[in-house]
Amino acid sequence: MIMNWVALIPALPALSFVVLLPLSRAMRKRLLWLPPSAMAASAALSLAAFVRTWPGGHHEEPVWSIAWALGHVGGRPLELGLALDPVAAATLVVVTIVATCVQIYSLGYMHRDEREGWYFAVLSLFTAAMLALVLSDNLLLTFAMWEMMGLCSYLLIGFWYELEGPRKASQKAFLTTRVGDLGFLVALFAIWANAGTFELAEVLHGAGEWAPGAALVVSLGLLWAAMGKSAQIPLHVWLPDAMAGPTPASALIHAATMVAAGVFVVARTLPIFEHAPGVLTAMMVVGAATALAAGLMAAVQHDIKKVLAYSTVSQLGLMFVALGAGSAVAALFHLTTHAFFKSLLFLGAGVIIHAAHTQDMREMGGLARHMPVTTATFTIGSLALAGVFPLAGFFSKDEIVTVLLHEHHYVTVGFVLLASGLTAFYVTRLWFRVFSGPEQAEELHEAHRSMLGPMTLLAAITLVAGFAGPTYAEFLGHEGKWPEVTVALISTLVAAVGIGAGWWFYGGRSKVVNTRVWKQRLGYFYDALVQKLYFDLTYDTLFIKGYFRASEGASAFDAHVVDGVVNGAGTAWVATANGAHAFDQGVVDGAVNGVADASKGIGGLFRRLQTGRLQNYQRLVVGAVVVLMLIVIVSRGA
Amino acid sequence: MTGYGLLIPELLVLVGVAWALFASALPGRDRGAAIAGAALAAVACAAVVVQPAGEALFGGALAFDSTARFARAGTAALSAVWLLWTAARGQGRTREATALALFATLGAMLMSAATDLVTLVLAIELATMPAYVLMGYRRERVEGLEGALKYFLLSLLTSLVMMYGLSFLYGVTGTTRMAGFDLSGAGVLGLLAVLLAFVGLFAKLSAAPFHYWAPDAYEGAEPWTVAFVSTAPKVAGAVAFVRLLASVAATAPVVSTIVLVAAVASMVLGNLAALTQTDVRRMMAYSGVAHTGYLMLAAAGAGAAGYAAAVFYAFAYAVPSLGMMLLVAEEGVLVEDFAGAFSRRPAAVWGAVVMLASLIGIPPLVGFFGKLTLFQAALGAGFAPWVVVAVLTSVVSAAYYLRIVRASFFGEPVAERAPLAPSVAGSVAVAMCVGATLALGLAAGPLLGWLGTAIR
Amino acid sequence: MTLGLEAYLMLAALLFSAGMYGAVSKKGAVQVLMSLELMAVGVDLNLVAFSRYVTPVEMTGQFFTVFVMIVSAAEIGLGLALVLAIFRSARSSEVDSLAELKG
Amino acid sequence: MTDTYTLVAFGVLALVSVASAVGMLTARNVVHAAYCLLAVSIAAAGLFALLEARYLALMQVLVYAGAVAILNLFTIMITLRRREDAVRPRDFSWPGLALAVTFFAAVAVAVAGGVLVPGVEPDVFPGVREFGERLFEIEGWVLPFEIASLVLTAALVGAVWWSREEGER
Amino acid sequence: MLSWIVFLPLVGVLLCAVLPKSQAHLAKWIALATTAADLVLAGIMIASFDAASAAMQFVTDVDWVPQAGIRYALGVDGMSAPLVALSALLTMLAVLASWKVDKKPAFYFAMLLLLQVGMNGVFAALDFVLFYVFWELVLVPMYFLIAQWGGPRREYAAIKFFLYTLLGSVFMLIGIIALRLQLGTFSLTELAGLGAKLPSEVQWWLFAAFFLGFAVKVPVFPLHTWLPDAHVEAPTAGSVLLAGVLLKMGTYGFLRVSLPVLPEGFASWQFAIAVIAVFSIVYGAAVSFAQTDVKKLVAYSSVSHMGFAMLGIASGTAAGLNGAMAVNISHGLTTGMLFLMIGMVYDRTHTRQIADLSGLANQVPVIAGLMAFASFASMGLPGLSGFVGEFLSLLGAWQSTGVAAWLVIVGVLGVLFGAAYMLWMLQRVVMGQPSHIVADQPDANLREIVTVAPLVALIVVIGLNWDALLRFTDPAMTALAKLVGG
Repeated sequence: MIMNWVALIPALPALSFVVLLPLSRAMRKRLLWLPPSAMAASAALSLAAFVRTWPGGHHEEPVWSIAWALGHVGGRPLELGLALDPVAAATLVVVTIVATCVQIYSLGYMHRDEREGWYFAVLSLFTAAMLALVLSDNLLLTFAMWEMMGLCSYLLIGFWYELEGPRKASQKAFLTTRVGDLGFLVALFAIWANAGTFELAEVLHGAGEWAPGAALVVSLGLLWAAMGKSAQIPLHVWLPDAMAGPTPASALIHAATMVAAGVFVVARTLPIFEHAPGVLTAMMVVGAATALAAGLMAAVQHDIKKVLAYSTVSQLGLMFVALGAGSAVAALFHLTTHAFFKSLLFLGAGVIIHAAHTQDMREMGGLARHMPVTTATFTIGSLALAGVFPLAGFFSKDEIVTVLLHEHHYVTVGFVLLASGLTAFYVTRLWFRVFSGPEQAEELHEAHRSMLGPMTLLAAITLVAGFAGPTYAEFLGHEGKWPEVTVALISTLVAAVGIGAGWWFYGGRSKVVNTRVWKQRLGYFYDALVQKLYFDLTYDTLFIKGYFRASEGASAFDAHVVDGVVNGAGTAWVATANGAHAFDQGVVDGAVNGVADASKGIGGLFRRLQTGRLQNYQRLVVGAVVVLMLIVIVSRGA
Repeated sequence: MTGYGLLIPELLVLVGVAWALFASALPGRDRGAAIAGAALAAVACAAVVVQPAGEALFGGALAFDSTARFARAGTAALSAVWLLWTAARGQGRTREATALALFATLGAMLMSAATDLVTLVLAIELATMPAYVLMGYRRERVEGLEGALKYFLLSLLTSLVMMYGLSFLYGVTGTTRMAGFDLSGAGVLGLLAVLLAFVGLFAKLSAAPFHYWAPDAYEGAEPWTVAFVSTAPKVAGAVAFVRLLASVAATAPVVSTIVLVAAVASMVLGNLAALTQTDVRRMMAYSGVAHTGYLMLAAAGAGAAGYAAAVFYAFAYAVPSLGMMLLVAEEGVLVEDFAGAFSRRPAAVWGAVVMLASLIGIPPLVGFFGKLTLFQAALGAGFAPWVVVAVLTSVVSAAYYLRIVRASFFGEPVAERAPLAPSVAGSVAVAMCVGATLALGLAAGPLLGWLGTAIR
Repeated sequence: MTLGLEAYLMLAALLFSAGMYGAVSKKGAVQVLMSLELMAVGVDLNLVAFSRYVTPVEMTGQFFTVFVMIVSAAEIGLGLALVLAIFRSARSSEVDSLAELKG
Repeated sequence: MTDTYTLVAFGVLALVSVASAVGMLTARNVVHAAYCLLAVSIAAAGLFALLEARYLALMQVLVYAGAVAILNLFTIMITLRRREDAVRPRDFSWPGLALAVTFFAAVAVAVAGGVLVPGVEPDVFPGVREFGERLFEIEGWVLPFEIASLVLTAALVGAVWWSREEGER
Repeated sequence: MLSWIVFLPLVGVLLCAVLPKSQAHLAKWIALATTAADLVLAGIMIASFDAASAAMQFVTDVDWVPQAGIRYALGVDGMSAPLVALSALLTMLAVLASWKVDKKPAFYFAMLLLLQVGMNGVFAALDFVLFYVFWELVLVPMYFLIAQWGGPRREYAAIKFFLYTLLGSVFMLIGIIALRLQLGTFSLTELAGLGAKLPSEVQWWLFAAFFLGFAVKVPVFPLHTWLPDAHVEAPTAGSVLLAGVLLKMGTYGFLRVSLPVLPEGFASWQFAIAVIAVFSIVYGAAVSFAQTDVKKLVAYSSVSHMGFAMLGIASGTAAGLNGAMAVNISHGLTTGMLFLMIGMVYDRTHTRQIADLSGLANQVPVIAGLMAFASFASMGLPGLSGFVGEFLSLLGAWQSTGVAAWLVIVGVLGVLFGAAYMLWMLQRVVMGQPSHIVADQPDANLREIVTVAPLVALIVVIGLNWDALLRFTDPAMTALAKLVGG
């Protein structure tokens, strides 16, 4: 049965972008209802698609697929295609739900901004690109959508381009992710060289017979690209700065979708990585390091959105660890749960910022009393993040820990637990700073219904989603099982320790907490964290300033040296001409004229008949004749 | 129409001379003489074109092969154009100039057909004698006369050297008919004879290192007389040069090396010196030297294709440079005089652009095809490095030719110049040159075909 | 020793070279002209010698000489005319020399 | 094998011609130089006679010795305004001499080394009569003759033009 | 048909020339009519072009100078058809863009049309001498366009442009003649097969001669220094055509002559070209990053983009060659559009200094939007035409045996640097607060939008459906790749 309506899922949001693009600002404002409704329709279709692919499980043919030829190169067709298989169906649902919530939320959040139309257009384009990536069964299409998302994140981060901050952040984001994309390009070239096609199924199928180094190159390339997109160390620097964009955009892009795309693509192409085991371990190391470092940095941030940003980086680190351990399911499940509660937290943060008119947590406090719904939903989100029992976070994190234990990566388990503890700590720190303690802002009031609705929906899902773990695994074709009791106990203990520490430092206090006392005690370790481990500093001086100087040098070199050299040849020719001319006028002529002038004595009349210049010409002519004669005779004679 | 009918074009030119000499008695005086001369020259050119190639006359002294016919037609056409211009723009008493020009044309036409040493010498003298007078035509201008004197003495010296060489050539081979030269057995004397003979021809074509007379003579003379002297005899000169070269090259290979040396020297020296000139006459003199260099590069190739290319190139050079010199006569001799010319006479300046482009070798003009066939012959003879020199120097030539274009388009007119009296015939003459540069470019086929490969 | 062709050729060459020396070094136009005449004589002698020894019957050399003589005579005549023309125009243009003339 | 008479005659004439040539070059006074040139012409005429070119000898005497020499003197006289103008400063030039000597040496070497094919000696040399007949044969020299006449006319026109008084339209 | 496409503008030139001084303003209408007619003809040609066959189509072949073996032969195949269409399109847009030219308009539009004759002719010529004739013919009008209507240093830039290209093309002339002597024909189609017979030593020298001729035009480092001057000083229409079409004559020369005729020559030079190409990419991007004049920035960006085309050519594989053709076409569209936008900004603000311009987005949103679009297209964003060329060139280079893998990786860096200077320009010019110069400037009028619209459409169409272009170029390029053994 032809399910071509599946193609509508990405097409609808794309359509709303195309409709909104040519319109004027006023017209866009009137059509503001279009993007969210398109998104909702797409969500409905995704659910329908999910139902149609139920019970899922692992089998060869995708439920639905469509392919079309993009071009012919060297006679071979270059095909692009979409396919619906369990992994795609599940992720579609997650993405569309979160996107719909964000769009509805944004109606309230952005309504005062006069370029609101443009915001919704780009948001829809972004979602279309993400959905197309999820459905894509062709690596070239994946790459295309990958870069399209990069563009949309550039436009969204730089939405308020009048200000210096967003402008710099958007450029930094685009360029850093593009550094990652170079890896993707190289991977594509290697795949085309070896497999001759970008069709995912064929590529995975043939991965075994590739040339020796090829699998390594491809997997390294894909890893590097995923690190760029999912902001892993050392390419994570752009995500915290990306908070300069509108919060709902950050919620969608930097929590649920784009950053997750890296994990999604690696999960899709995991069979290739199996042919290059070294890369898997590398991925695990990167994941673990990022989880820990980001967690530490999140603990010292004062900007609420930056805390959440670093928390996302840390959670993505965990997903990379899961992928490194070879379990795509654990990573995807964590990706799903994380999408829900992190977007919830971001939307909540949006409300908090609106209420407190600041992003700096030190100027917030006592919001709990005035914003009950926000506090409730935010608390559910925080607890889920911390990994507290009934919530989704707990189950997905435990699954990662169980996979690690199963694969005997005990060192990594230590890292993960430490990171979870840290997560719990900075979540509670955030909670207490924002909700408890003295109120520092006047008339705190609850957000508008349209903003709270999505948050409550997401909170509800976060409550329920945890229990869907095993069914989720079976849906994807892996045998699903509940995490062992021991693992559950350990992780709850770790969470409790984290929350306890958080409460001890920041909880139950009347006045604003000062952290100066801790700064002395931790000393330069604290400063390092505040300086974001000097990554930004080194990148600025090393790469950015270095590139400026290099290009200044190249431009000067080009303008003076290369130009000079090539022009020089021309001017040299003219110079010799002038030289010869001067010689001809001065020397040859002068000598003879000199003689003529000397003889002026015999009256000006004869001067007229003087043949000064002529003499030298005749001499030159006769001289030439004689020389030629000598040449002829000598050559003949010899 | 064989037999002496072949000489009709020459006779027509002779009638032109007579008319010019008796102009004061005939209607139109100076102007009439010039117009009549132009008409007769044009008819002569047509007659040559119409006549089929005839057999040699006067016991082999004159050969009417296709190369000779090409040169005779070309010379007649060039002088017709020049005479037309003189009729329109010539100031003062120009009937003697007309007579002398027609004498020179006659000499050139005979020169291109001469296959006998004696006839050749006499024809060369007949062609160059009037040139001396034309160079110093304005009696009252002493500088003009001085220039003519220098030109005369140097030219006489070189022609005496040539005659001395030809005397040895006759002595060694025993005959004056060019066809019969066999210098293989003659040893050093034969080579010497050839060398001395070519010195004269080099000087006539103003090839380096015998070109010294040209810049001073051109600078001293009236631009409109220089126009004739520097272009009309060139085609015939090239034919004579090529004919003599063909007759001796087979048995005296050293001559092609001599010609090659002179060719490269001319190209480099000519272009180099022209770069720094501010007087357009001196610039055109040096450019003449350079183009003679290109022409001799092909001739040095000592192949039938080389000879044909050389003669065709001489014509491809003569036509645009005649047009340019006539423009110089109208606009003024210094490059600055051309400043702002475009605002005054756009059509004329466009003509100048076309002609200069052809001299540079920009397609699809006649100059390009000249250079193309020329390089083809030279490369065929294995002169690849010299062709590279030729190619580089022609780029240099673009530099100084463009100075005129730049001045006329973008220069600010220095002094307020009285606008030139509009004259139909004058601009028609220039227009004919421009038209020929364009048309012959596109119709290079038949022209090259006509030239064919007469000279082996 | 037989009075052969070489002797005449040597003599002709000598005259020609002498004439060339004059042409190259003399200051005055008239003197240069005269040197050129000398060179012409050398050429004529050369031709006649060849005619006598190489083609005595056809006498080609002699005809060649005749025409060379005619041509060089014409040239020299023209040259002198030019010298006189310069002389006349220079004299009229050089006012100061005119004064000398009166003195 | 030539008889002594021609030998002696050649010696004398050669000597005279070379001496007067040198005389012309070294003469301080321009007029003396003209006379020397006249002497060379006459000697040349003699040589022509020796070389069985009697008609040419006559032509040489008439044209060169006669007309041209007179013309030379005539021009010198006109351009000399004062007696002492005739005396020109020493204008000996070493480079000129060097060039001339090397030229002569080169030609001499060439002539010595040259392979000259002498024609067969007729018992009687063609005289002026054959010269006259041959001159106007169609296959002969009538074409050069015609061209020569044109050259003379052209020279005439040029000379007249240059010497014409200004002002006459 | 082709003869009409090539020589129709000549009719326009004559009409402009004969225009009386008073009606000089009519010149632009004549120009528009002729270029529009030419575009229609080109459109018909493209439509009725049989993409399947790699052979020459619409061929006219008649004697021109039989003695020298020169023929008047025109024809297009998969490689030249799109280029002819591009030239026809860009010239019409150039005419539209120079609507406000008031200094000697008749002369200006006559030169523009003469330029089109040359450009169409080069791509349609099948006889090498005819190719050379059109190649040189292009020099004269472009010289006048720069020298007469250019910026402050126009004369210097014009002379430099003229002499540089002349120097290169003159070496090409030697190559042409040498080929004629060695292989006995000027016809490009015949030459394609014959070249292989030549000894590799000769091929090496001939390739060097042609390399010099074409490299000056592409331009390739170090022969590129004429480009920034010529671009900065040329009027908008001049820069559009200079970048849009003239640069393509260089790469077209490689694809039509150097590769098919001299395969061994190409093999010996392959690595060197690849190195130069990659260096041009990175060098061009680095230098343009530091430019203060936005037009110079785009000029240097052309050096970088054409570096990709050269890399595609150096690869010798079907993908690489298709990539080179894609870069040719898409660079023509994107850089042409960029220059048109810069022209619009210059018409309003009379400055091109990046420092003076800022905040276009708020003041003139349409122009800012289009400029951003063009920048992203030229940055090689997938979905737009820029990506097609760069991706296929790099892909082909990676596959090719002649090009080392590390070179491709450096080339891929070029993609990053490309994004860097474009974004850096966008950030300073389009974003931020409107500077006092930009303040209260009118937004794009209808004419300007119509000028740019076809380019936007083509960029998107080719970006989304690569076959729109590859349908033409693939058969020709596959055949060429086999010939070169890529």
